[in-house]
Amino acid sequence: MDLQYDSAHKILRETAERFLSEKYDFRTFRKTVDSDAGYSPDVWATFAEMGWLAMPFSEEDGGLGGGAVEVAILMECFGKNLVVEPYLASVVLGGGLIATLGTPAQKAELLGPLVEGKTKLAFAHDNRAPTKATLRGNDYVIAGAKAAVLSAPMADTLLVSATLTNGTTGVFVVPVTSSGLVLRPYRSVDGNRLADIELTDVFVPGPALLGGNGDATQAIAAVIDRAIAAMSSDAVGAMSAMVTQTIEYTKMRVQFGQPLSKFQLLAHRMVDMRVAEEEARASCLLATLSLDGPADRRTRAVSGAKAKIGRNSRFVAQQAIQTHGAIGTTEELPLGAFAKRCLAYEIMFGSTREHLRRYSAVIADPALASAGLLLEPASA
Amino acid sequence: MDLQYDSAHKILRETAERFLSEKYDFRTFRKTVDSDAGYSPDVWATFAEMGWLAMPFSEEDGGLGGGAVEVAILMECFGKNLVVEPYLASVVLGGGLIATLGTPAQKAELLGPLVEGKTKLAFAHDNRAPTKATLRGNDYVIAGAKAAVLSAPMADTLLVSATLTNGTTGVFVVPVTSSGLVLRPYRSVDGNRLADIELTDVFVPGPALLGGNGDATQAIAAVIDRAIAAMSSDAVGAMSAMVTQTIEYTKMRVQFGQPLSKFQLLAHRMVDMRVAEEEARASCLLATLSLDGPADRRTRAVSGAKAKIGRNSRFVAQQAIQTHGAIGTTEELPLGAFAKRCLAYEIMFGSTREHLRRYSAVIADPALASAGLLLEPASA
Amino acid sequence: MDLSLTQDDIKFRDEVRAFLKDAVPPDMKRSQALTTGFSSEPEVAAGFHKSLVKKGWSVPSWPRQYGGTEWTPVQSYIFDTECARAGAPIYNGAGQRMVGPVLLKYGTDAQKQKYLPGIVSGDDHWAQGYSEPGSGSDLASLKTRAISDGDDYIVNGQKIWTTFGHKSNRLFALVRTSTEGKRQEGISFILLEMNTPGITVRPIVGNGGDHEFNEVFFDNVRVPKSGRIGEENKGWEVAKYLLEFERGGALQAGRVRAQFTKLVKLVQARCPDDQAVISKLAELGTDLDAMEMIDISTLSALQSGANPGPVSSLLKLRWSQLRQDISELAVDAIGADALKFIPERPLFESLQLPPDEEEMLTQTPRYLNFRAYTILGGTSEIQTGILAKAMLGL
Amino acid sequence: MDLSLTQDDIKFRDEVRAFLKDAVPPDMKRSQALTTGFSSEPEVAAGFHKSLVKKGWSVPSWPRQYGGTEWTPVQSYIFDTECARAGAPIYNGAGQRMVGPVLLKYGTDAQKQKYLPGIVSGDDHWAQGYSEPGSGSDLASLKTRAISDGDDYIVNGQKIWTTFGHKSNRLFALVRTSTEGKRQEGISFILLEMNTPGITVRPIVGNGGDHEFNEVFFDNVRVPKSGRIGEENKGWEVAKYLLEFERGGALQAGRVRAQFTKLVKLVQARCPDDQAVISKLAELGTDLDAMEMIDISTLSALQSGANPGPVSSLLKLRWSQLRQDISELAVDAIGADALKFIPERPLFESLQLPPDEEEMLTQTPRYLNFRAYTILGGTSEIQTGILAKAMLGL
Repeated sequence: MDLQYDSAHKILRETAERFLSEKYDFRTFRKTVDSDAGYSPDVWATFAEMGWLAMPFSEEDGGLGGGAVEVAILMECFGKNLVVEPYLASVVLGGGLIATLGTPAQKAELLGPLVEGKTKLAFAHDNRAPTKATLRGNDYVIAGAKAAVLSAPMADTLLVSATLTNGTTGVFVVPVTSSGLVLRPYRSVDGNRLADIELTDVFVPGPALLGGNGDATQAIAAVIDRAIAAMSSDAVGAMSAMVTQTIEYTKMRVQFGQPLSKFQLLAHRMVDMRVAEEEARASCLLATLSLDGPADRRTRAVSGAKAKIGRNSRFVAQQAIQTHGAIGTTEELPLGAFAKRCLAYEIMFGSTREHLRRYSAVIADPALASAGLLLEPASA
Repeated sequence: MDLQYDSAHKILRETAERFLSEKYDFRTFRKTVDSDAGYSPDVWATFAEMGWLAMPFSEEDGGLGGGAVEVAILMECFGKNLVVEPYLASVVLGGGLIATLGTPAQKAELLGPLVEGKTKLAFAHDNRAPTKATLRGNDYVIAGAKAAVLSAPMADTLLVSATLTNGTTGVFVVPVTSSGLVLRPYRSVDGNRLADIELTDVFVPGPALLGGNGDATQAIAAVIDRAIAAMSSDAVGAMSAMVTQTIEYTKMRVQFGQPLSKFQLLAHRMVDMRVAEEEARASCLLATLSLDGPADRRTRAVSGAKAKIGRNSRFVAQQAIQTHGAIGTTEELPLGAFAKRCLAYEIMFGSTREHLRRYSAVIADPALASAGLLLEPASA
Repeated sequence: MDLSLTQDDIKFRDEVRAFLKDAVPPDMKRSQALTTGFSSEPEVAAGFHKSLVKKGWSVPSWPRQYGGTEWTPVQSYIFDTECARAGAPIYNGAGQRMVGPVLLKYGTDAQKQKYLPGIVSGDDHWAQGYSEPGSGSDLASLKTRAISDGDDYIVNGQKIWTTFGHKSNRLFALVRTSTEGKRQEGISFILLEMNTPGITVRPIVGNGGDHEFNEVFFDNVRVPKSGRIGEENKGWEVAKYLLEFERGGALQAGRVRAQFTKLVKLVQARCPDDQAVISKLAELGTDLDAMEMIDISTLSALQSGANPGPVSSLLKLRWSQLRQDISELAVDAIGADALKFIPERPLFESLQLPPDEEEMLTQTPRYLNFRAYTILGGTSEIQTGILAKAMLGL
Repeated sequence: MDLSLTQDDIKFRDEVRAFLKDAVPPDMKRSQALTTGFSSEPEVAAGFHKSLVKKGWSVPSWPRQYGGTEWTPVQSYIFDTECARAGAPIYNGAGQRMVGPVLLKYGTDAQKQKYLPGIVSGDDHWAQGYSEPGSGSDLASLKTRAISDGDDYIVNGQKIWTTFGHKSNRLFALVRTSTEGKRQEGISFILLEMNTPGITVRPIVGNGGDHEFNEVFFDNVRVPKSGRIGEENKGWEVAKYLLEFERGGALQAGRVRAQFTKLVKLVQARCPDDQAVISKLAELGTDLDAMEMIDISTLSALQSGANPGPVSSLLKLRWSQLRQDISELAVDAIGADALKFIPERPLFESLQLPPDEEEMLTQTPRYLNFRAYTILGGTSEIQTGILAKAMLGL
């Protein structure tokens, strides 16, 4: 058992924090959100240079061999600095699917350009209408509709899940320029870009199916859990920023002759906020460290984190706003953007309630409910 | 629309408060709870003298013609003073059933001694096992089992609900001394007495069936709603005492050089407690004034009050204890008894959750959900 | 004691309903339903105001001689409740509910003649200049300076949270006319024309995307002393009188119930089997019933001439919390649909979708904007502090 | 970074499990399961203590030379967790966890020789005399007076919240030996025999019906100065050192998880379809997971020699809240069965019912008693105040 960050972790965090605090301030965030592209090509190129796009991939796949902890460190920094670059969709989800499911040839073809910042991916999974892939000659024909595909508007390539004729699920590599593919882009409440997608007889060649013909359902679930853990780190970063900014604000803001921070009510409230943040951080770390473990443990940790951080982040956001007073209810401060980021976190990839239900289902097994979090050694 | 208490109401309240604060202090409560009888025959006799046992019955039935408001005023005083006399079971439930269902002869026979304090009633309704009444000659034979019958241990006469052979429900007058009747008395968490009851072929004469052969289901539901409203007033009285005692305690208790009441955190908490009490009082008044109105309105008001007061009283009890500190967690102060009284309130006659569900069911009708609380004139 | 309306009240209610049927046509109702801020856009409210003027109901709370109706408290309550049920616009009440009552109590005859008719007719749009960036809850610390210069004041400084300042032609403001003595004793209450040279307005966009509030800057703005209400340096008394109207003001159960009713329908349409949502919905229903009973008790006390006590802060605490809770549960009820965000305003212009899809798009902005309910008009912390004194004797 | 135990840890855990299998026989487990107060009855705990003595584990946190085990932090955590899983008695830790560490740090050799063996063997039962009726959170305001009289002190005054004072033979207490200077500077830390003339004990019954706490009165009680720990008037330093053990003390996740696991089973048995309860149960599960992760992070820091920071107050806040929440949901889960109340104690003597019925009768007393968790050992308000300084710099 070891929960201490090592020096490589610390360097990664410091590097990311320094870069973002210098190059990605609140003005950059607002400019980027309001831009047509919805992300910053320059920043994305720098992410590639820093090696961040290569972080979670194995060295043989051209990556840096980082794990969930390294991704978590980056995501927390992204959350803390309101980064709207499509890291989650492109690297964690898109790249993660390819790394998990892809053949060596597919990995070589797709991960290289991703890591270099030349292409961006998005994962089209939630069905608006049943999505089916039918083999016609050497091609697959995909038809259906997808909802709320994160970062699809800036992606070059979509990974589209579809039901094959044999009833299993496959993931297809589909260029956004494919004929029959229509994107309806829109904004998320936190400034990210989404799209609803319609696929009307979209033809892709046979090798566009990731991996062989094995069912991708388990792999998809694992990658989504990975994305939820990563996104949880992002939310923890946002919470942390809100708490810190609230403390700073109350130290500076004077009413009735003293700083707000001197009012016992507000001091205690801010402790509650910080405690909620620490709980969220702990919950998030549990999810991060459970991604490669047994499935029921992973579900407990990931859905538990989503539910717990959803609840705590809402509490922190609401209290941060209330403590700031009127200015906290506006777009004037970063606070509002953090609050909206946490709201989006609550909604994406299953609501707090849905994950609470998933968590309930696994702890219905008393063996798991009674099991502490420490694990038997892997070899045991 | 008139929610002002008139002078008769005010006199009733003042009389009750004066009598109880003089004659029914915390020591009396503890002595009474620990006595074998579980109530005080002297106090009960005084209740009869004061006319309180006659309060809700019509003048022709030998009562004072008071309504739900008068009962509510008394019950709030009882709650505020930890009265454990069996008023709810005997007068509101028992007497209420007889007044609603009984024939003139039954009323004359049963209400007179009740009002004079000579007999006490209890209503055995919740089944532990199905309870059936079968006509055998001129007698009914009752068999079954009842759970948690309030004040049964001190009752002379039980009113027992049972299913008749035709499937309808009837209420039977059963002396506690009846052969085949077994009481297993126990204490409630708030010091009241309950009993589980077994009925093994208990014979009662035909006229022991209250009223005619009409189904008593609606009447029972109405009387139970009346009891819930009355008990809600009791809970509001208990809440009020807890809030007041907490405020007084914090004004007197000095820590770190100043009274606790000067700590902003505690001052604000006590406002929240008082507000919760005022909400509970309002909710209770709604229930009280809805008892004679349309059924869906009555359900909304009564179940709404039970759920709302259950929630608010728990909040008040917990905060009162926390604010008192260690002494609040003991039996040394009345506070603990009030907290337990509110806990018993939450549990009896359907939990907070059950009433919330009942409330949900009625407001699923949008016409009711959108209707305000003010009513059309009765003649309209 | 009873909860029944009288036959006369029912007659009045039916008259109000008949009026609203014509005064709130479907497109106005849609505009209002797609409003995610606190007040309606002035151009929407103006249409409604016109109907009120025609009916003689545009300033009901005023005395009859100035155009009021002298309704009983119950009638006023019925009117507000029916407006909420009908989805009538919520017109900015700075004229009718704030500066009007102040003029009626403290204004000279000349001031009344000059300003009241424009409020009655709706020709004048008033904005409020109370808060400053450094003076929120602690209003008496305000710094905007008015220096005497003959018959005028020269005003310099800055106000904030000026609702519809960008769409108003008049402003009432608190300014500092003296820096001596207690802070409260150097404040005056003045009226300004928004087009006076030296006034600039900067928009403040709410977190839900709506522009209602503004900052107003005063750079050597010349204001005639004839526009001062009450004596110089006695503005604090006037201000407190006005805040009674802003803070205690209306009994809100009608509006909250209208919001709650929409949520009941939303839950039935969107997640009728989600016990967690249903259960929370029922809790909010019981909260609302309790609050409405406190409203009605207050009304009953007013009706019978009794003093309702320090209830206005209690009601503000509760209705602001409830409006937030309802908006929050609405976001929970619609699940993933809460993610989509349309930044353009007003929504009734930018959207052209089926009604239920349009409604979805209002929920998130409303939840975000409504965080301000527990802050504006006296924060919950301030209200609680008031109650600690008034109700607990602390 | 990982959550895996080492093979050595697993071996140790299995040793603990094997030990507990014998040391906690079924009737002891039942007695503990029917305990509704905070600690086990001393007579139940004594049996367990005997097994610990035999195994050499009765004072594990002490140095080996005094009978301790010098376990690693992880081993201590495993031991505590396994004890909780096994339903082992919770013996009053005033000896091992409070006065023992104080003696080890501040005691003279003579004092160590006199007092430590009785703690190791379990022959001595210690009680704590800190709080007074007027001195709760504000401990330094204590008034119990010790006047010097030759080699003795004459003690007069009163202590409260003395856990098992009625079943202890020794008491450690803070007394005022000087009224000059700062309040903290006139306090001394002394040891007393409970059978000294002039000491009387009055029971205080908790709201759940359990008698654990007492008031202890001192009427001219003569106490030898040889029983003073540390210098005269320097007892505050000793007291603070002890409070670190009381307050920060143990990582509690093991105990809380044992309590939670029982609740999971209770809910499955009693209301498996009640979504409101299930949903709250899941929330508590996520609360517990988060708290256990903070426990483990603290452990990891200790293990690697790093400073875990001001985490003990945070953990106290959370575990006390969680234990209350779990006890509260248990009452909700059993519905009408929560009404019945058996006043006799101990329940393991007064009850003779099927196990599940017996368990029902513990829920309400436990809920009521557990309200004290957020009060005893430093109230949540005090812990929050500590965190405001330590974590927020306020």
